[in-house]
Amino acid sequence: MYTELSTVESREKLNGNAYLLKVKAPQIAKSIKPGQFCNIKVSETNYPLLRRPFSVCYAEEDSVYFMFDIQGEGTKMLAEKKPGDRLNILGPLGNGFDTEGDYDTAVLIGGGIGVAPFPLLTEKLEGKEIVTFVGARSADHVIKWGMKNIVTATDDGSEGFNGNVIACFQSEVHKLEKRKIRIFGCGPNPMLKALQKEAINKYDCQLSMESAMACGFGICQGCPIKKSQGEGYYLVCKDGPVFESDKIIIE
Amino acid sequence: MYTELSTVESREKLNGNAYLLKVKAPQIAKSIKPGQFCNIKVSETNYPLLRRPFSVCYAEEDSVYFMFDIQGEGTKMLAEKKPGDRLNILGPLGNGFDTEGDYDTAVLIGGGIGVAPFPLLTEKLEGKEIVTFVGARSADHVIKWGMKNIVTATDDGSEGFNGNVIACFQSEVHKLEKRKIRIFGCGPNPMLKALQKEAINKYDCQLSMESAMACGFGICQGCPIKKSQGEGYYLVCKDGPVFESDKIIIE
Amino acid sequence: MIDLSVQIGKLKLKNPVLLASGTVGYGNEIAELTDLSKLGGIVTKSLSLKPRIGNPPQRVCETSSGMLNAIGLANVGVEVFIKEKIPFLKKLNTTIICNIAASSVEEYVECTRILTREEAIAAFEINVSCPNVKDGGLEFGNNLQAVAQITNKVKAVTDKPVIIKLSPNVSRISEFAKAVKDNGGDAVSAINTLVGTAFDIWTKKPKIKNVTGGLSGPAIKPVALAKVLEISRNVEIPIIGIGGIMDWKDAAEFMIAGASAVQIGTVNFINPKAGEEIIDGLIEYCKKMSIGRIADLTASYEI
Amino acid sequence: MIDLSVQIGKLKLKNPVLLASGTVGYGNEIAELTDLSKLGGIVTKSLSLKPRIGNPPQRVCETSSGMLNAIGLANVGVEVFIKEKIPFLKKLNTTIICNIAASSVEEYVECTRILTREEAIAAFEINVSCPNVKDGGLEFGNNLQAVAQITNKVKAVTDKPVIIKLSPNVSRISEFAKAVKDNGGDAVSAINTLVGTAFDIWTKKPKIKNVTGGLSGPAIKPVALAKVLEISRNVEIPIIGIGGIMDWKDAAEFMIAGASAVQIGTVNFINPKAGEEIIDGLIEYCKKMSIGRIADLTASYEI
Ligand SMILES: Cc1cc2nc3c(=O)[nH]c(=O)nc-3n(C[C@H](O)[C@H](O)[C@H](O)COP(=O)(O)OP(=O)(O)OC[C@H]3O[C@@H](n4cnc5c(N)ncnc54)[C@H](O)[C@@H]3O)c2cc1C
Ligand SMILES: Cc1cc2nc3c(=O)[nH]c(=O)nc-3n(C[C@H](O)[C@H](O)[C@H](O)COP(=O)(O)OP(=O)(O)OC[C@H]3O[C@@H](n4cnc5c(N)ncnc54)[C@H](O)[C@@H]3O)c2cc1C
Ligand SMILES: Cc1cc2nc3c(=O)[nH]c(=O)nc-3n(C[C@H](O)[C@H](O)[C@H](O)COP(=O)(O)O)c2cc1C
Ligand SMILES: Cc1cc2nc3c(=O)[nH]c(=O)nc-3n(C[C@H](O)[C@H](O)[C@H](O)COP(=O)(O)O)c2cc1C
Ligand code: FES
Ligand code: FES
Repeated sequence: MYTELSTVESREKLNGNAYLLKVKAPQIAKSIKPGQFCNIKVSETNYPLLRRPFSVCYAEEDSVYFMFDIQGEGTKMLAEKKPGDRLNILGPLGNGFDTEGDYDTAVLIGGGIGVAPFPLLTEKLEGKEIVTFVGARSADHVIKWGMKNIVTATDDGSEGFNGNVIACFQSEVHKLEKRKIRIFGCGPNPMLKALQKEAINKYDCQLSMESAMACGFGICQGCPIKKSQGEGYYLVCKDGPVFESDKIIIE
Repeated sequence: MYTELSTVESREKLNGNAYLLKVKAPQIAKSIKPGQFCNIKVSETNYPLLRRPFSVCYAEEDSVYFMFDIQGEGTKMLAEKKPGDRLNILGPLGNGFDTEGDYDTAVLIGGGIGVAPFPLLTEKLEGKEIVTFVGARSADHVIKWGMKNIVTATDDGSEGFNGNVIACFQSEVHKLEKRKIRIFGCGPNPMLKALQKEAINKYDCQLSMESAMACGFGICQGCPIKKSQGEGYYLVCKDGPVFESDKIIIE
Repeated sequence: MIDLSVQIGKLKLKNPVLLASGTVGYGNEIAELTDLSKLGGIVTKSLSLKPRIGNPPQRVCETSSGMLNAIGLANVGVEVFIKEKIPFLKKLNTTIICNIAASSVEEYVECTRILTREEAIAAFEINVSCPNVKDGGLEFGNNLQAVAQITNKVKAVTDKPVIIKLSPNVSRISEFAKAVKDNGGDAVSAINTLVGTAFDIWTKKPKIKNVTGGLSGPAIKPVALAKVLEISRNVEIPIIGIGGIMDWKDAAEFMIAGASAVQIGTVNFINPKAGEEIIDGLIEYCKKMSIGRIADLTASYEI
Repeated sequence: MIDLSVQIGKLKLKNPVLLASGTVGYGNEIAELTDLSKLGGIVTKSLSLKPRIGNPPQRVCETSSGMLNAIGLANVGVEVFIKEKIPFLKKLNTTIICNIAASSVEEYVECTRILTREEAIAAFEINVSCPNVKDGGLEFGNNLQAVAQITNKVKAVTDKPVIIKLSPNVSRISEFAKAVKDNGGDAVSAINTLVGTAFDIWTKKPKIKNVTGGLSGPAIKPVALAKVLEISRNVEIPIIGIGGIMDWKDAAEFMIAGASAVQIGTVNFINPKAGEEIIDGLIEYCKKMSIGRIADLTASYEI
C-alpha cells in the first residue's frame, strides 16, 4: 500500500462516456494485481473531499491505467485531467481476483464500465482460454479496450446479442460445456445478482463488488457487504472487492 | 450590474507574484469605470465558496483585464486559468473614482498590487497631467503595466526612491507646488492610512479601500467601513470602494 | 402544467422558493440581477424597533464550503423601513415576509404591532436567534419558554401568519417547533446559522471581530436537513427549510425531508439568479417524476 | 528544540496530535502507511462489551466538504479486543487511548473495569454519543445528569485518566464540560460528529440507511472551534480539540482556541500521513512564532 503523487501521462476517450487515464505511479504499477483498486484524490481542495475508488484497468512498467465513466463531480474532474497534471493515488487496495487453481477457461463477464479490471486480468490469465462477455446499453457504449475473445450484448440489440449480458452468457454457455470454467464478474449490482443466481451450485464464480467508501483500506468500516453465512459483514475494501459468489448477499 | 460567463483570453505573469488576466466580458467591458471592481467565481465548485473581488485594471472593446497577486487558494486557482477557461464574473460593482471636477494634475499613488486600477484610470484621465507613484518591496516587484509618468519607490531601495511610497510622494510633491492636484490612492491599509494623514486639510484625495466581502453588491452588509462623521458604517462594496479620504476612518 | 403553489398555514405562495432574511437586504440591489416577481417571495433583513449600525469589521469570513457572518443585525429600524423600503417592496410583485429581531419580548410585540398595519407585508418571520438583553444576553432561541412566549404574544397583535425562525443550536429542535405550534404559530423556518468561529493563527485573533459568527452555506446542509426531518417526523406544522441550498436538487431534498417551502441565503451572494434557476429546475424535476403538485413533494421521504 | 509534549490532566503525550476514534480502527491498517510511533497517540474504535456488527449499508456518504457516517459502532467487543488487538497495539510505541461506547451506565462501568487491567491502555475516552437503550434511545450525550453519572461511575473503577468525548448537538457544551469536571473527569474531547442527513432525490430514500448520520470533516471545523472556545472560556479542564482538522494550520487554530491536544479523524481517510505532517508543520510554526513549548499555544487567543 502506497500513497503516490502520480503524474497524468495521457487521457483517451473511449466509447460512450468512458475515459482511459494513464498515470505514472511506479510503486503501485509494480505491485498491483488484477481486481485490486486504487483510491484517487481527484482535486487538491476539500471538494470533493474523499478519494474515489477505481479498479486498476491495466499496468505496464511504471504506469497504471484507469478506465472510468462520468458519474458525478469527482469523475467529471478526473475526465478533465491533462497530461502533466498531478494525482494523489492510494493503492494497491483490496484482494484482487484469485486466478490460481484448477480451471482451464476463464469467463469474464462485465456490464458497462464493469469491464474496467479486465485488461489486466486478461494479461494475467495468459495460458488460460478466455471468453469475455461485454454488456452495454448500445453499440456506442461497448468497450473492448485490452480484452480478447469478446462476445458483446447490448440492451437495444444494436451490437451482438440482443439483451443483457447474463442472458447472453446463458445462451452461449453450452459452447463451453466440456470446459472447466471459472467466472469473473464485474458490473452493476443487478447484473451481479443475476450472475450470482446463475452460478449457484453450478459455477466457480468470483464477483467484484462496489460500495460507497470513505477510506478504501479498512479503517472507516464504511463499506459493509452482508455475509451469506453467519452474522455480520465483510468490508468491500479490505475483504474484497472480489468475493466468491456464494459468500455474500447482494442487496 | 451583470453576471457574465466570460472566457479567459490570456494570462500573463508580471513582476513579483503578479498576474494579468484578460477575459472576454462584453457587457462589463462596455460599462466599467476606473476604480470599480468585479466579483469573480474562481472555481465551479463549492470550494472556494465565495466570489473574490478584483479591481478592473483595464478594459478595451469586449475585454476586461484584472491584475492580481497570489494571496490564498482563490488567487492561486485564478493564476492557473488558461485561455479558453470559463469564469463567472459579476460587475461592474462599486462607485469607482470620481475623475470630474476642478484639478489639473492627477497624482496616482499605489502600493504593491494597489496599482491594479491605475491603467484604466490613466486612460480615463486623458487630458490631465498625471504623475504615478508606484511603491513595491523591491525592484523585481515594481509593476508598471499600463501606467505613465512613473516615480518608483522600493522598500529596499533597489529601484527609485529608497523608502515607502508615501515618503516618496512627500519628497517629490514640492515639484507639483503650482499645480491643482487630486490624489488617487490604492494599496494596503497602512499605506492608505499614512496617505490619509498626509492629505488632511491639504489635498483633494480619493482612496480605494478593501474589505472582506461576501456578496460585493450590497446585500450581505459584510463590508463595513467606519464613517468619520456621525455614527455607523459605509459599505465598501456599494458606497465605495472609493471614498473621499476625509469621509472614513481606516483601522 | 405543474402546480407550483404551496401553502404555509394560511399563507399561500406562488412557488416554494423564498430568499432568506439578511441575504437580500430590502430587495433593491438584487432586483437588478434577477426577476424577483418570479419567486415565491422574499424575506427582508431582520428589523429591530430602532436602527442598528451593526458590528465593526471584520464581519464575514469564508470557511470550507461555508461562511461565517456576524453582521450584528445592522438594519434601518421599523420607522425608516416603513417610509423608505416598503414603497419599493410593494412594486416587486412578490410576497413580502417581514423578519423581526429584538432584544426583549416587548420589542418583538411592538415591532409586529406597528408593522402589521402595512398591507405590503404578507407575513412575519420572527428571528429568535438574538440575545435576550434582559436575561443577560442568552439567546431566546435556546430557551423553550421564551420561544413559546414570543410566539404567543406576537400572535396576539397580528392577524397575519407568524413564522418562527428556529435556532439549530439546540439538542431537540422539534421541541421548539412544538412550542411554536402549541402557541398558535403558523409555521417554523429551519434553520438559522450554526454558531462557529475561526482564528488567524498568525495574530491569534478571531477572524470575525465579534469572535463567533453564524455558519451558513453548503457545509451546513446535512445538519439543516436533519433538523427539518426531525421536526417533520415529530410535529405537525409547516416547515420552511433553510441551510446550504445551492441548486434545485438541494431544494428538492429539503422538500422531500419535510419542508413546504425553502429559503436560500448564502447562494444569493454567489449566484444572484439562483432563485429563478431553482424554480426552473424544480419544474423539470416534477415533470421527470410525474409530480403534478409540487406540494406533494413535502415530506415524501421513504424511510 | 521545541518541547512538543503536552499534559492532558495526568496523561502526558509526547506531542499533541492523536488519531480519532473510529477513523483508525485498531491501528493495524494505517500502520502500513504512516509511522504511528511519531504521533502523540491513537484512540481506538469505540468498544462495547459485546461485539457489534454495525449498521447495514449504506454507511457513509459525502457532503460538501464533509461526510456523513452511521457505522453503528461496529466493533469486536472487549474480549476480542484484549486477545487480538492489544498485542499489536502494544508494539506501536505510541500512547493508546481506549474509547468506550455503551448503551447503559452499567455497560460503561463494566467495560472500564475489565479494560483498566490492561497495561497497554494509557487512558480511556468515553464516547457518550450513543443512545441510552434503557431510557428509550435518547442520547446520553444530550443529558447532563447522564454525563455526570457516567463520569463519576467510570472514574470510580479506574485510576487511569478518563476523558469524556462530548456531543456537539447541545445548546451549551460548556455545561457538559463542567459536569465532567465536577465529577472528577480528567479532560473532555470536543467534538464528536454533528447529526446530519441527506436524501437521494430520485428514490426519496435517505442516502444513509440509518437515516441520520454523523457529519465530520472540514465543513464542521468552525462549529468545533466555537465549542472548544466556549469550553475554554468557561471551564477549567483540559480539552482535546476535534473536528475538521486537515492540516497543521487547523491544528494550531484548535490549540489557540483552547485545545491542549487535537485529534484528527476524517483526514486519515484522505491523507493517511496527515498526523505526521501536522506534527512537522506545528514544529515549523512554533519556530516561526518563537514558541518554545507547544503547550503555550493552548488558549493563547487574543480576544
Ligand atoms: C472497488 C471499486 C472499484 C471501482 N472501479 C471503478 C472503475 O474502474 N471505473 C469506474 O468508472 N468506476 C469505478 N467504481 C465506481 C466509482 O468509484 C464511482 O463512479 C465514483 O466514485 C463516482 O464518483 P463521482 O464523484 O463522480 O460521483 P458522486 O457525485 O460521488 O456520485 C455519483 C453517483 O455515483 C454513485 N457512487 C458514488 N460513489 C460510488 C461508489 N464508490 N461505488 C458505486 N457508486 C458510487 C453515487 O451514489 C451517485 O449516484 C469503483 C468503485 C469501487 C468501490
Ligand atoms: C474592492 C476590492 C478590489 C480588489 N482588487 C484587487 C486587485 O485588483 N488585485 C488583487 O490582487 N487583489 C485585489 N483585492 C484583494 C483580493 O480580493 C484578495 O486578494 C482575494 O480575495 C484573496 O483571495 P484568496 O482566496 O486568494 O485568499 P484567501 O485564502 O481568501 O485569503 C488570503 C489572504 O487574503 C486576505 N483577504 C481575503 N479576502 C480579502 C479581501 N477581499 N480583501 C483583502 N484581503 C483579503 C485574507 O485575510 C488572507 O490573509 C481586492 C479586494 C477588494 C475588496
Ligand atoms: C450575511 C448573512 C446575514 C444574515 N442575516 C440574517 C438576519 O438578519 N436574520 C435572519 O433571520 N437570518 C439571517 N441570516 C441567516 C439566513 O437567513 C439563513 O438562515 C442562513 O444563512 C442559512 O441559509 P444558507 O445556508 O442558505 O445561507 C443571515 C445569513 C447570512 C449569511
Ligand atoms: C467513519 C467514522 C467513524 C467514527 N467512529 C467513531 C467511534 O466509534 N467513536 C467515537 O467516539 N467517534 C467516532 N467518530 C468521530 C470521530 O472520532 C471525530 O470525533 C469526528 O469525526 C470529527 O472529527 P473529524 O472532522 O476530524 O473527522 C467517527 C467518525 C467517522 C468519520
Ligand atoms: S472504505 Fe473504509 S473500511 Fe472500507
Ligand atoms: S460585500 Fe456584501 S454588502 Fe458589501
